[in-house]
Amino acid sequence: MTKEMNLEERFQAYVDGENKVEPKDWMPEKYRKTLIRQISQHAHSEVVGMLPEANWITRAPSLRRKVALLAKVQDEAGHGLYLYSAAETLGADRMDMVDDLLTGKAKYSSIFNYPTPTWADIGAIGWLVDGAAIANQVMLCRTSYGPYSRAMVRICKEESFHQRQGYEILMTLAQGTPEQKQMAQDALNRWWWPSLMMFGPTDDNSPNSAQSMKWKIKRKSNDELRQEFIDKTIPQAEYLGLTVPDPDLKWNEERGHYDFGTIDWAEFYQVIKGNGKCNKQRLRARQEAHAKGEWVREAANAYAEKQAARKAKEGSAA
Amino acid sequence: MTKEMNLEERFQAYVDGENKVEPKDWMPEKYRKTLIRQISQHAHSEVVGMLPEANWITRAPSLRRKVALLAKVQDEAGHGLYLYSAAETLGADRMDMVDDLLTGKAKYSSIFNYPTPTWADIGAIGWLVDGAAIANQVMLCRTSYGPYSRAMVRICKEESFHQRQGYEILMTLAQGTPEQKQMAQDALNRWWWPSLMMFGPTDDNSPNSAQSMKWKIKRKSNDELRQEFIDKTIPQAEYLGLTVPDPDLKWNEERGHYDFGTIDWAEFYQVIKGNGKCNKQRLRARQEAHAKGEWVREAANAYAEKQAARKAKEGSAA
Amino acid sequence: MKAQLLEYTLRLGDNALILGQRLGEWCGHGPILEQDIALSNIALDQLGQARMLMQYAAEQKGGDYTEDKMAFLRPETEYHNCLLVELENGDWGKTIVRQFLFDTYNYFFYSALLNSTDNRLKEIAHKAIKEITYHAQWSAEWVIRLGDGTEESHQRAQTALNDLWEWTGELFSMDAIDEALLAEGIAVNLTDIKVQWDQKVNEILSLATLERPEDGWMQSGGKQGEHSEYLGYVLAVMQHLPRMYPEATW
Amino acid sequence: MKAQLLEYTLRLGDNALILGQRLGEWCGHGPILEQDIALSNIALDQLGQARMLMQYAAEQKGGDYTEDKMAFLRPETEYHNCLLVELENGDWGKTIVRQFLFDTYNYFFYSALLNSTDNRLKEIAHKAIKEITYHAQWSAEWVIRLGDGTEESHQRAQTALNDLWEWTGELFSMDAIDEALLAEGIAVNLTDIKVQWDQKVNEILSLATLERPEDGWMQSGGKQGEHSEYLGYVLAVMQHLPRMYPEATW
Repeated sequence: MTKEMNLEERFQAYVDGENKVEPKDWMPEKYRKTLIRQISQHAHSEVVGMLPEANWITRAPSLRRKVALLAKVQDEAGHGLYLYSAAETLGADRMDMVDDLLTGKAKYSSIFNYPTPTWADIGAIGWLVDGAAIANQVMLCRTSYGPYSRAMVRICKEESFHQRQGYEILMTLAQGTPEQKQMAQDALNRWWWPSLMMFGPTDDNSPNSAQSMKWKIKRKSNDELRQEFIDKTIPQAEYLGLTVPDPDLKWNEERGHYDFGTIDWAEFYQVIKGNGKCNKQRLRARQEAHAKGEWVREAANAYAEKQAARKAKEGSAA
Repeated sequence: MTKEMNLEERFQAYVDGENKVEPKDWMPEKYRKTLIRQISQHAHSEVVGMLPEANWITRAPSLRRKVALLAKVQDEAGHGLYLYSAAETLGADRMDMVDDLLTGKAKYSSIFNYPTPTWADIGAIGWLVDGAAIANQVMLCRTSYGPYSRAMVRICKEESFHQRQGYEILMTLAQGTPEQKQMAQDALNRWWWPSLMMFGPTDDNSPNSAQSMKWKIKRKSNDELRQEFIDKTIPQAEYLGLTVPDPDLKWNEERGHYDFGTIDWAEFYQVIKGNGKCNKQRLRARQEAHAKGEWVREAANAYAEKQAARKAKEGSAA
Repeated sequence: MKAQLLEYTLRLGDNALILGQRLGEWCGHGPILEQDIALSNIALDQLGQARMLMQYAAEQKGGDYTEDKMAFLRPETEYHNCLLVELENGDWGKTIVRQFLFDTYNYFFYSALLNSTDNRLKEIAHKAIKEITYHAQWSAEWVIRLGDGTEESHQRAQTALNDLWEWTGELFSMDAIDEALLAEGIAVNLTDIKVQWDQKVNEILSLATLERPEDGWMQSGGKQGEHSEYLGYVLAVMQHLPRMYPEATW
Repeated sequence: MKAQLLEYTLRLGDNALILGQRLGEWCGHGPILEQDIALSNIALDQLGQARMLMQYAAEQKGGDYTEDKMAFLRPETEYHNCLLVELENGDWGKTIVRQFLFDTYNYFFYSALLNSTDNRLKEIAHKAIKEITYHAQWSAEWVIRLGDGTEESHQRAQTALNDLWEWTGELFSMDAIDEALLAEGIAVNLTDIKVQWDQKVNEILSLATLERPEDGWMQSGGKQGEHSEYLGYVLAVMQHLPRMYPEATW
């Protein structure tokens, strides 16, 4: 017990000294579990997050946009892979993690349970959803766990590129025909509040945050990140000539920040609880992909085993 | 043996006297078999024939056309039902007939193995395919087997209506924009020859026809029907302002008929043999509908049995 | 008022149009030839009602608007059907349960619309009510047949019911347009319809030995033009030809 | 000559476009995340090639034609892709076998196109050949993996092969356009490609323990604009937005 305490104290001191924790280092079990949960949720979010955007690959309105969108969704699959790998360095098994997603045991970012009915949603997701994700991820580039931090550095670079693409889509629409501009405004109306909810509950309703902050897994509170995001995003909305759907929004000279209206947390919790428009659709899409892929994965394994056996036989024959 | 001979002679005399054969009448086994084969093929053709047209229900370009097309395809399902019933009066079982279709044992009109890539195909099918079918069916209204003849009378009325609708679709296209006119011409180019092949091989290659004619199942030869169809259809094509894709086509004053070019029977036999563009697609669509309907049919039967048992119980309790 | 009546007309018209379109997908692929015909019949009736409503909407718009321009040339956000009718058909069980939930609503709705102070809507209701009465009977019978059929059909029907339930709330939610037109005696009071619907649905589900799901969170937005991801594909297919040649007649 | 070169360009461009479009449907739904990425990569390469070819086609058309106008605003009869690439994806086995049959053709085709006397096509071939070489390797490896994997995967691969075979003949059939442009040294001699294709396909099928179907009747028409019933739906979805707002830029 004392030894454990000492280890924990040393671990805290190590983290406080801004050192990175690596897979083989000793770490508190709760640190490990928190990270596995967080990283795997993050991985699941990348994978499920492919779906709302993939919905527009076949309908993208120009070849250039089609290529960019497909590449972006593909990048998200790649991010999922980095993150599953990062979680595996903590002893988690990818198959178990995927099972947890498919059985509904594990969560993913509830933002992906909103539908993408129009092309402008692709712009709004890039600008707002990726923007909110980046605010979080930039912070996570400095997270205390080494592999997670390094995965985030890679991911952040690509995400910034995606965000610029999204903003550019909206810019084109905002400068386009009246119908296009309306499409952009509608998308902003639908995505604004859900994007703010991406940062999670307010700090006074976020009981686990303190420990994560202490371990330097997180380095900023939900409310801090949300305020940063708003402050950065409002001028961008103004530049687009679009109206943020919040009548209470205004610059507070004294605080040096934007004040904003009250978030409808009831909706947030409904979506988290599985009642978003697309919760069932998203989970089923993943379940079906997995089920329909079963025979393919079996074939790949069987072939690999056959090949290994053939090689072994050749080796022993030689 | 002698008695059988007498029966056959009396049957022939009865048929020669233009009397209708009814289900309970004695008939030669080969007459029965020929009819079952012919009527069930005809029924299958109605059912499979739903598919190329159903392909355009969701894409019909106006509400009026959508309603008319859906009603037409529905009529074909109805024709299928009349014909299965007519075949059942000869002792055939509907389930067996359907099985023969699904296993590829039974044939259906090979015209339905051509695709309907454009809206104009819906017009062309109505005008040409239904037109050719009607030429055959009008003759079959006078076929010697009573139930088949009566089914044909009902079917013919509806088919004539369908044919007018098809012609009217093409008329609208032919009088429309240049693109619409081109669409109509393309469809005529693709459907003309297959429609002529619907009447079957030339008389000298149609060995079973003689017996069918003798029994008055058929009353005109393939070539006679084909010539009738051509003579009736060419003026209609001219009225549309479309060009029939046959450079050899011309009016023969002496014969009082149109002369026409040589039919590519190689293609006809390929399509019959299962090598049409849509053979596999059509059969699979029927197989899938049947397989996916299995549990529904079982449920309907189970419920009917439960209801019957409940009624019986009520009856005995009363 | 004028804009509200137009949107109200489109809500009814789009329900009929999109459901007719969805049912049309079944044609040629039904589980039994007789039921293929029955479902096509309902599709035909829905499309027939859609035509009357689109004609009325086109007249309200005036100018060179026609039923087809109304039906085919709006962007997705201007379709006002409820979300329930745009969902994927799924298996026969899902199609039937969706039909039952909608038909039952539609029956009480059009029964009430018979008393609308808007003469045209009233007239349309008179023409449609007989068809809708038949649809509601047919789909209720099929729900009972599937629910009380085999174990598999029971399971499929129950799954469909559970999946579809969250999409039924929208049928009964009154928004500003409903309220304003109700005050004029034009619109139907959806709160009344809900009571009738609950009673009928409970009765049929009980006969079908199916369990009514709990009334939890309900999806909404379709009436106001905020749709699921399904509608876009329905429209892409339905609109392709009219969009391609917007000036052509067919 | 001018019209022939344009159609030839569109044949190549539409093969790439429609196959890229079909493969794009898989994105987010692949059997393994790594293979989802791999297939998206191929789709991306195909779409990249489609862009180069559509740009070239647009330049040949002149005026205000653009790559997007070429890609999105033609009617179905003016798409010149082979039928093979427009077929439904089916399961992973069918997608892989189709990819293998097409990639192998495409590899020998573009290898020969490197010697085209048309500088632009030659240049495009130079840019594309490395990607296509990789595709052909990847899909051949997967055919072997499925064919020589489990009993189920073998069966699925063989079924796909049998189903797809009749759609391969069109790849090698020379029509007037092929002949005329071959005489100019612009086009590829498809008869030569067939010999190479046969050899490679036989080799891979043998490694995959799959049986080569007999060369029977072959379907044709796609190159000339006569398509199967599948393409219409692909185009309805692909063209919806550009058709809706033909004057908009995106």
